[in-house]
Amino acid sequence: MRIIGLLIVIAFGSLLRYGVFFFPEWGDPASPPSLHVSPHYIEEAIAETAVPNLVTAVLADYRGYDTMFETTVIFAAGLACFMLLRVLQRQVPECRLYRHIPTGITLRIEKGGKLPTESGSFERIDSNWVPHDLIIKSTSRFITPFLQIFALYVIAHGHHSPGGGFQGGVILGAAVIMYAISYDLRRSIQRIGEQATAVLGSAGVLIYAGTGALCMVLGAAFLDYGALAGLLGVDPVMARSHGMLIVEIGVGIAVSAVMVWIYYNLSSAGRHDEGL
Amino acid sequence: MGVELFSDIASKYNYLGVVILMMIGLYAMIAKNNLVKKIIGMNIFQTAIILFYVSTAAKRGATIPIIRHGHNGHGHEVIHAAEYINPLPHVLMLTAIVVSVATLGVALALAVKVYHQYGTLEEDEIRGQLRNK
Amino acid sequence: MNTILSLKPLLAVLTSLLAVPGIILSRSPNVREGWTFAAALAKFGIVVSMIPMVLSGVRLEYTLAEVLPGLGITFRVDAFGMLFAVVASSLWIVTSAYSIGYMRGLQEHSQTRYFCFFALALSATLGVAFAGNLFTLYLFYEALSFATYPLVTHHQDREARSSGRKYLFYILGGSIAFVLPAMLVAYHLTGTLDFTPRGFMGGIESKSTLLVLLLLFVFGFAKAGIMPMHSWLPAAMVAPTPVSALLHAVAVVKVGAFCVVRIITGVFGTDLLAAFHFDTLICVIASVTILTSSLIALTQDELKRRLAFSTIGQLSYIVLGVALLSQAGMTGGMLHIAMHAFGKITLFFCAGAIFVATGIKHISGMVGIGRRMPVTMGAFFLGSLSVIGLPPAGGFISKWHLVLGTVQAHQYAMLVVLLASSLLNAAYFLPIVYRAFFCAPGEAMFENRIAEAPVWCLAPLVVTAVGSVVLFFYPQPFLRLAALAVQTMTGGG
Amino acid sequence: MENLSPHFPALIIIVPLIAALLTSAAGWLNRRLCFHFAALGLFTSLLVSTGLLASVLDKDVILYRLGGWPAPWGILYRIDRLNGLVLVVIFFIAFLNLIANKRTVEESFPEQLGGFYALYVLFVTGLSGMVATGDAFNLYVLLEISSLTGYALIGIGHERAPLAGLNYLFMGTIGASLYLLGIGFLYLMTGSLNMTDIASLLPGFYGSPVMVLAFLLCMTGLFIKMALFPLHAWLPNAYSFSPSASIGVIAPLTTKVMIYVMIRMTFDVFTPDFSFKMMHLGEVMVWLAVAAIIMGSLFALAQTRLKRMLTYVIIAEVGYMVGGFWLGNRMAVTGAVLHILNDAVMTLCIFLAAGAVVYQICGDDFEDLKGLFRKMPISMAAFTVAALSLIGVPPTCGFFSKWYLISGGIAAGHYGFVVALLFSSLVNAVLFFRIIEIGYFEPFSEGEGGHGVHHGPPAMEIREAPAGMLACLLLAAVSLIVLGIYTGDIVTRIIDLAIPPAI
Repeated sequence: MRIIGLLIVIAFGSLLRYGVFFFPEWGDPASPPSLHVSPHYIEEAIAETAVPNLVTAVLADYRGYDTMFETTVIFAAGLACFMLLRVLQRQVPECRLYRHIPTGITLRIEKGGKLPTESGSFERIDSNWVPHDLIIKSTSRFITPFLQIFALYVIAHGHHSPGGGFQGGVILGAAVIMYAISYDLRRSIQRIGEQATAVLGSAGVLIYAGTGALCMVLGAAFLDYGALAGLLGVDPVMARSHGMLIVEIGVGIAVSAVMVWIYYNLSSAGRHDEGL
Repeated sequence: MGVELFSDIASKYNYLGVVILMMIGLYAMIAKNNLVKKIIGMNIFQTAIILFYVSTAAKRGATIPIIRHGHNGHGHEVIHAAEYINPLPHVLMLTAIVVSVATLGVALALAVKVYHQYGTLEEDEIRGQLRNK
Repeated sequence: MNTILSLKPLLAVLTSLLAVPGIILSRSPNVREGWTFAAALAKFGIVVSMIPMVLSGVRLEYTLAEVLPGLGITFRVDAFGMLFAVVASSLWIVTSAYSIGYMRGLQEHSQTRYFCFFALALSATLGVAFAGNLFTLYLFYEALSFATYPLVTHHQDREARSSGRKYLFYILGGSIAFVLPAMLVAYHLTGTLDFTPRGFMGGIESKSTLLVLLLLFVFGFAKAGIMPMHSWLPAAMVAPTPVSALLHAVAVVKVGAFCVVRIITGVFGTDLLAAFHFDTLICVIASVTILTSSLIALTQDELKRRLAFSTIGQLSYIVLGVALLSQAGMTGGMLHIAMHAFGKITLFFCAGAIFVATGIKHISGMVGIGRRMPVTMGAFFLGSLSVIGLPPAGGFISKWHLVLGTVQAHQYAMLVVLLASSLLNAAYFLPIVYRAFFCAPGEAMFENRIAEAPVWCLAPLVVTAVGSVVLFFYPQPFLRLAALAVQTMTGGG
Repeated sequence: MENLSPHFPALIIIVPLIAALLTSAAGWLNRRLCFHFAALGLFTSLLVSTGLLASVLDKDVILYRLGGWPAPWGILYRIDRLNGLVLVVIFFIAFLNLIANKRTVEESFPEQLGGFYALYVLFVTGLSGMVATGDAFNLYVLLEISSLTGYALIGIGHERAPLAGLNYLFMGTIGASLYLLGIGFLYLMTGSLNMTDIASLLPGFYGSPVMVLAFLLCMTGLFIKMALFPLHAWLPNAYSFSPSASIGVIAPLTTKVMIYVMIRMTFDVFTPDFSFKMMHLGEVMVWLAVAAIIMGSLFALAQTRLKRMLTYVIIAEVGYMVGGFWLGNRMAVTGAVLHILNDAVMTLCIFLAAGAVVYQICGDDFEDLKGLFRKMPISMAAFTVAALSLIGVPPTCGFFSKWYLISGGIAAGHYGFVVALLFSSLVNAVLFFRIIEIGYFEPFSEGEGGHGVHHGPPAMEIREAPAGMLACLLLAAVSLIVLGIYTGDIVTRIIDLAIPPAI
């Protein structure tokens, strides 16, 4: 296998290397990609969409349709992980483990034993010893709000600076994942349940697709945000900018929710217990 | 000839890097025995392609594609295409990155499932188990 | 020659198809058989109603659908097709009656399935008879193969399975591997597949191409049983006897012979064959089959197998006759379709009747049986006369024309073949009759108190036996059709 | 309806997309709605795509600017007769298979209905988007949607399904990445992603090795995706271990849509001039196809399980279409396009029949099929029709596409291809009659108590498949014959006009 692999790689690689000879020079301002389609974006985007961040303008408007499916890809991945891994038929465990939070002692309750009352001083755990690290927990608790605000900023400010729905959504999702890592999965799921992630995931994509469909209902092409001008009370160019913001929010919701969803399933192999 | 080759390499070294990276990924996918290593190889392969696209966006002497003074009074100043790098490949690669993340997620999910089924991620061991059945 | 649009050919094909739902959904066997008869009679009526028009030189045509550009499922009734259709549809009525007697007499299983596929097979047969182009012919030929498969393998046992396999292997293999490519090449070269009275391959110059195509067609239509594509036929004898009768006298093998004749006349055309001297080649192939199969038939002890080998030989008569390309020879070949059908079906009915009444399959067991079953064996005698070609049976007429044809075509070697094979025919049929009537029956015959078969079995075989005698005295309908067909094919000369 | 009809090209993709999202949400809120959302979405799309086909028959080409942006800058949908036809086929098959497998899905994934149906509908969305789009990169995104959902739909099966799914994922990702790289090369040369735009710019680069490389990369990627021999190895395992409900849509559609994409790329992006005349690839490709046909048929002969055997038949069928297409004459290309349509319906029918059998007897070993004609006569009748079509017996549609393919082979003088086709017809006859024989001749093995082999329900309990499944199966079987009879119309009214006149 190794030798076959090596042969394929060498053959394929040298073919590509040969192709590179005929490439335009790197960074050549006269290369076709720099001359054909892109100048229009650079020169006209601000007049047509009022968005200075060209990447956002192209991403969410000129090629907004691609981006809608990009979000769908993420959503599909979430669904796929859910379908592949999630174990819903739960068998009753042999024994349950609880930790007494003030003391850190682990209680082991055999099948049929009496469960501790939900007093708040016990928490359910899944393995004999779950590290209980005050520093990590406190730090992550401290960071989380900042992280979330930063995420919202990245989503909202994508028009003017690097950023946008994907980046912000991932950061937002990372905040939850960090929480799940520093505490445990069970607690994280109590806060943001699986159902919420799944529904939010589809809702996010639905915001995107729905915006597009709304444009269609208003008589323009699908995702032609200019049609929203009447609804938003701005001129068509500005309406494009606003339309992009709406879909970016949708993307943000979808990406953050699905990231969390994927993490839940992947880290616990679909059992949603202790996690990593 | 030698000089030509050298100048060619000098002016396109990033493409060469891309090719090398791509081949590393491909080799890992073909030759590695461990499924997770294959997944890593797959990711390297995809990343190489992303780098290739981003390379095509570059323009000498241009800056990132965010219009300066864009927010105040749009469209008054003349914007020259040569001043900003090409935003399109970046957009495309944002999509490709997302796709590769999604693929990675699904691949890992499948690998987890395989691991639970066979208790190993080494391909030859799995094949051995299948043969013995 | 004028052509008119008419729905009748389509109706004739569809009648038995339309009876299938009725057959499947019928609650009682009597209603089911009622459907079969209704369809058989309706079909016969439609076919017969077309005869006057055909005889007056009109061609009836109907295109069902244009499936490929310039190529449709087209029905066109000409004299030759008509001849075959009359034979098939009239004998279906008789066979249906016989089937009822046989199947009920032996209490066979899955009778509904049997009658259902029987009807399907008849639809396909008429489709072949009325096919207006090679494609339609091929379509119904294949349909017939698949409709008869469950009939051949009716018993669903190990033997049926292996025969069914053999049957499909030869028939399907021949049609897919030989006929289909040949048809495509022909279409590619000429741009048409429509049968014309003088053939449509006239434009092709290359002798080798023509030769290859001809051989592919002749051997590809394996139902015609030309050696070496014949061995499915004896194997298919495991089927219930009415099926064998249908296979050998009416539908399957005649369809094969019919197809070969169509290829010779409608695709290549007599002029083309004569120009390249392919006629002699086909004659030789046919005569080899005739002689070999007759010799093999002599050695068979199982009655149905003997009949099967006899059939292989008789089919080649048809091919031989047409390949002689002489007026009388072609008339004889076509007539032989009808004459042999009546004769052979009688023989099979007799074999079946004997089996129903006594359970005997082998000739050696039939010594003295004529005294117990005089009607059956009398009919058997008439049938064998017809197949041998002796008066007063219809077979004489066709054989007479064939012999005349060899003389007309100056193919004296073929004359010898014909006469020799007639002697062989006599040699394998007459001893059966002789021993049945004139030898003393064995002990077993008395013990089992054997009597005639049930009347449902008996009546049809009497009808067909009488039919073949009547055809000797009154062959006009078939003779006129055949003569008309030959006239159009050879250009009125 | 009046004001919606210009939006048809977008609607065929948007409706199932939104349906998938609603289905997924419904999975958490009200599980009974899932099926209805999915079915409604696909049915609407079926209607819309039919309408689209009807209007494209008069209008030649319908363009739709997504986001309202003109061509090279925005994404353009381009519906012509050819993909109009393919779209109808996609939705027809997806809808029929969905209805047929309602029961099996409910029994296999009672808790995850929403997830399954959402994946299913997304998969179809991806495929239809690939077919409709006029943008090379958009195609990649949609390709990945259908692939990702496809991996999941396959991976949720049992036995070796996850491993097979993972292997499929590796191969599929390489394929898609190669395609992406090829598009990257094209972008580097032309600066454009719109197919028509690229095609208009390419003539300047006809001699360039980069262009040749781009072509080869795209094609290799697509060949992997369509499982062309020798890149087929992922297919049999992936298809044979997946649930009936997913395979019923994946098997008929994936390879066929990939072949359509190949046709689209060669015609609309690289132009027939370049693809056929300058690449000199035709001969090689046809021989590869011949190898695919022969090897697929031979491997199929060696199998002892029904579904697995069918997967090898699919590989052979891919050879039919690829070979026919690369013969490059009008007849053969017509045949290849026609076969996309016919083979999709045939594969649907045969997999539905196999699905019905597997559902009822819980196994697909040849041994399990004994006596089935008696137990499930209607399913087996439909199976027989599909088998006849795969063998190529008139008047089923399989015969007519084979007719065109062989005619094309004869016209091109490529007798190897002709022989391969005939060979595969004969092998198919052997394959299917072997099964029919087992079902017809061998008595049902009355499972006397507990002999270990028979793991399904006892013989007495085996009955016909559920009514819904049976109805869809019969509809598929009947459509095989209807398609066959209307071949003439389909060819003259749609396919003939869809193939560029240059061929």
